[in-house]
Amino acid sequence: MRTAADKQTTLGEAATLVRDGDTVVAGGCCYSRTPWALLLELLRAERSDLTLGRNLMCYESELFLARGAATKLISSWVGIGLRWGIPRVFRDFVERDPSIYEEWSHLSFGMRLSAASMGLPFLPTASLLGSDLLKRLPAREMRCPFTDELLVAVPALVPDVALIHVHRADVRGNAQVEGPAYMDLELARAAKLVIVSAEEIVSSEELVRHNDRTLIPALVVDAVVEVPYGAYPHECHGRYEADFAHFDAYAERVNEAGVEGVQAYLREHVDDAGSFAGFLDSVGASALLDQRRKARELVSA
Amino acid sequence: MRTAADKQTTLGEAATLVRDGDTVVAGGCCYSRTPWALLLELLRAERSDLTLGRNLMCYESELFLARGAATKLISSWVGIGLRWGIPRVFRDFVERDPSIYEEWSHLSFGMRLSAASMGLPFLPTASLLGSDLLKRLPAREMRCPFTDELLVAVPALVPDVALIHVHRADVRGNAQVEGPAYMDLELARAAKLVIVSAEEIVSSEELVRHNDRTLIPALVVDAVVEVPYGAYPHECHGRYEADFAHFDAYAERVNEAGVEGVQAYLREHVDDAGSFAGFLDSVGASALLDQRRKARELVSA
Amino acid sequence: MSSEPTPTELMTIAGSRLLRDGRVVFAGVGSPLEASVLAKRLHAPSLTIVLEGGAIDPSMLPGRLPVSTNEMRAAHGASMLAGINDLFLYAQRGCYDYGFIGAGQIDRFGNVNTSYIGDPDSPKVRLPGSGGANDIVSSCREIFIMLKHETRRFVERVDFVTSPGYLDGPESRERAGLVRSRPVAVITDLALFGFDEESGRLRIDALQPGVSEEHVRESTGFELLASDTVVSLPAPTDQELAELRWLRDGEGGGALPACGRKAAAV
Amino acid sequence: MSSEPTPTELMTIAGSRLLRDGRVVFAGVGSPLEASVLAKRLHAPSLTIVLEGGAIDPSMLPGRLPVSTNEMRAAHGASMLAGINDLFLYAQRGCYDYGFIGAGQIDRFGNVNTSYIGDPDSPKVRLPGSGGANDIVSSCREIFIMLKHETRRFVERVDFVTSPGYLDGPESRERAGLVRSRPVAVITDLALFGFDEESGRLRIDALQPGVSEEHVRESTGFELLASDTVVSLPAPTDQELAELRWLRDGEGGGALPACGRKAAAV
Repeated sequence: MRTAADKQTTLGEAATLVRDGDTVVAGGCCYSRTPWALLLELLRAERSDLTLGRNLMCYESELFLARGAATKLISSWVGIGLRWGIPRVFRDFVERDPSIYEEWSHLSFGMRLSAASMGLPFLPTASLLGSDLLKRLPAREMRCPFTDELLVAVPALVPDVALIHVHRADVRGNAQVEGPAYMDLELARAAKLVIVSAEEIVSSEELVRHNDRTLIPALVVDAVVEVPYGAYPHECHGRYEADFAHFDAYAERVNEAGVEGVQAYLREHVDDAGSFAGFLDSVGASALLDQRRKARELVSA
Repeated sequence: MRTAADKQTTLGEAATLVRDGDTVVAGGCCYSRTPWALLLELLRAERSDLTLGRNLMCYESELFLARGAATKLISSWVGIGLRWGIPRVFRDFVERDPSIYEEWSHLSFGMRLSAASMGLPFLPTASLLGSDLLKRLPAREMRCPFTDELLVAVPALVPDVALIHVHRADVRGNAQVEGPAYMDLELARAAKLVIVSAEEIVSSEELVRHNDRTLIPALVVDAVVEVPYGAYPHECHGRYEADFAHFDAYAERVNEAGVEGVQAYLREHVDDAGSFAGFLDSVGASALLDQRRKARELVSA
Repeated sequence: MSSEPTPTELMTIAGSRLLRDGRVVFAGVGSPLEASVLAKRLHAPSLTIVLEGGAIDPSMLPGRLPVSTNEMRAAHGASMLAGINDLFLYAQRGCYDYGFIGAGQIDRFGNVNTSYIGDPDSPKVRLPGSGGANDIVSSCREIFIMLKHETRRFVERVDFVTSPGYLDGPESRERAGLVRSRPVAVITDLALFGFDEESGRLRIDALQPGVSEEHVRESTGFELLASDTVVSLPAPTDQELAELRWLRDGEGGGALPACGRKAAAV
Repeated sequence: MSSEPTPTELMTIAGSRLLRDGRVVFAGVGSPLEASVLAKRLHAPSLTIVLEGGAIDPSMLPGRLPVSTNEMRAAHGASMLAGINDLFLYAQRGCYDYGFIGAGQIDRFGNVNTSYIGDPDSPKVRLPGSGGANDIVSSCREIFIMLKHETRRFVERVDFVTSPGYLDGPESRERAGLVRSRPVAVITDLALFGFDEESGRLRIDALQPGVSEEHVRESTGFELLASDTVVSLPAPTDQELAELRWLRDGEGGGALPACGRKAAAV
């Protein structure tokens, strides 16, 4: 029950809430505030047949495809960043079977979540008009009932599961973030099941003291897990910067060995690491603290 | 130009930006964070033929009707609060000519502003269905193009002017509030012209230090006025509570003398006071400080 | 021993008993809010209260209950302060179990009028309006309506449907597209009413202590259905009365033991 | 004296000169962002930059320009951090004067493809996708597109219209409902292009220093229109080059005098 007084759980337990075949949408954006610990836990739990959705998708896309965890992706953009080029394994999968990838524009993807979050079956937008994207999508042109303006109606996207990483939460699931909110609020309200990981669990008294900072209310949250560095190697605003060296190493593996490179990454960081704590151990304290220092610099500069 | 480096101005200057016949929508909600100083300034400037809109309207409705400043109201509710009963002068005006009042539900009013703020000519909602409100409104039933669900489309409301009172702003117009945001963000984005009054003008450096607290960006703001106690006798979250004794005195005048009571209030607080500063002087420092103390109690309790 | 309950107290306490723990209630100010806070304090500690002004899960200060939903007093101790549109859109999303409103005028199908007495084009009385009531009855799953029982308020057909009940019956409600919510109970100082499933008409389910079915019928401007077994509601307990008065007046300290900060805010 | 400008620098500096003071530009990361930051630093101090990740009016740290629009570096010194939907909805509301994007493949009508090379049902190359580009060209008032000039990128007809330019010409664009925005310029390391008003086709307006019109035509996979008077762009100034390199590398301190904190963040 979403009003339960204590929803705190573990990564392992949280992963059992996700069922094979679910549509899972991750919060944050690209390599920012990604619910990385939760995503790795789904891979560790050998979830399969998932549809993975995200507004801008980083290389979790390739991990899920290579592992066979996801059989379909929904997004507006897939990659790490210009610096790392076109993601090779994502390319291979989609070039082999384009039907596994549903491509929206960034806003039209967001409007699908907004529609769901507003309890509406659709929303109109001025995006997608005239594009070839529209021709391949379950969206359709419509006219404004008042002005007759041509618009595009996008259908609500109601994910089975939302995974969201935040800075602070209480055990009831009230969640607060620092820095940009990305599409987390829309996502939390849209999904049927919401799992939140937090850098820290704070008391409800502490959280209430800054109640105008709460982004996500407990009444839409089903489970809360405390995971410091839970977005690492991605960034968490003000806490730690993204670890570009880790991305470089990943990209190098993939450029050398394609999907085998992804498998090697998964073996090392998901299987052999045994747990997210094990993964952080393998990264090492000095790397973590280094990224923390860089983030502090940016906040104070 | 909305990107001007300095948009700071005076109440008097700000009032000249509003033209007779404009649709003016006020921020805050009922007796909370009302742009009272800006509203009184419009009355002082003898603006006329305005359409005044607000989600829940307090007794500014009666001031504008009695003064002849507004000839039409758009809202979902008009009154001060249960304690003060049905607003007598509002009643008199509407009972004489029901066409001066356009009644929406709270959400459908809000969705009109949301539509405008999103750059859309309409939005769908599940409110108003089956009601007699719908029969008298420029809204219409529509069906979802995907699910065929029956919904109500409401047309965008693009105010000519938005008046919004906030806690902090910089001279460029970036605005931050404490406590609830009400519909201020939607309103600021919806309106063609946005005038912000602020308890305090802070430096842009100070504002940027808490940039994830900014509610309204400079790029939609046209003018900024520093007005401490600018919502008084209404409340400003954390700064001062609403002055119920002031409301009681107003209500008593109106209950005794109807529209003449409103005129007396206007003579005293708008005309004789001469300025908002004059109004605050007539209220007296001890009353202001008393309301401030009560607000502090609530924040710290 | 508390003094005798007033009619408003009877109504508020009967309303509070309907709210189950672990649910989310969208409460209007006045008696619905008092009933909700009382329920949370007495038997539904995990009841989440939400208020039109944006406060989610507030803990009011006794003696300083809000007069309006959007003021500081309503935000006190809340877990979150949402924008008003968002607050309502959670309802539209199906996040709220109960919608709990007051009413000016109600008819046999539970339709509520808070807009016009008389012909809307030439009204006898202009009332304050819908506010969020229309939105609440359109989107919250189960609708509770609370009002003082007077013949002039319980009419055959409201002059204006501000907030739809069953309209002309369940079919007309469904035809109108009102599929997200349903009216469940009407609570007055005389009785507790449900709705007849087939006709959508008001049905006496229980009577306030010492009130006769006949008295209820005499105070109602239309023909009431009645349950097969109309029971009498248990009288307010001393605890309920003491808590409610403490909440309202901030005096007396409530019936439950104080426990630090939690005792001051509920 | 700065060293010779690279092709990317030529393109970026030419782009920066198009941005007028007091405007709002929605800039993609990479060269469009660098051009925007450069413009703000040199001739458009009141230019407001907005980034897809939510940052409104950020002041980047030289040497730490963001790689992705949503990271901390992109939020640095911003006046506001909006949600991503909101950030785009400001565009849809008409709040942004310029939309400034990169492109993988472009055709003579300014249509941009960042999705598929080859048949989308059996693609030769799957590209990263639209991201916000489709939204930007649909809603920002004036669209600027910047890309390296290669024959394979300048094609008669893009394989897939991710982000519409003039489609098949101004009429087809209007028929498609694209009435909020219009493509205005394409900036490359070889030339600056406008669009012919009547046909909606790419038109050479100016050449990068030392580049011939013939060379541009040879590097383009379709027939280009040309202005009556094709001019040569002024070469990057030392100041422009020094500032751009300082922004990118964080070294050298820039061409303008430092003035406390303002100098470190631009």
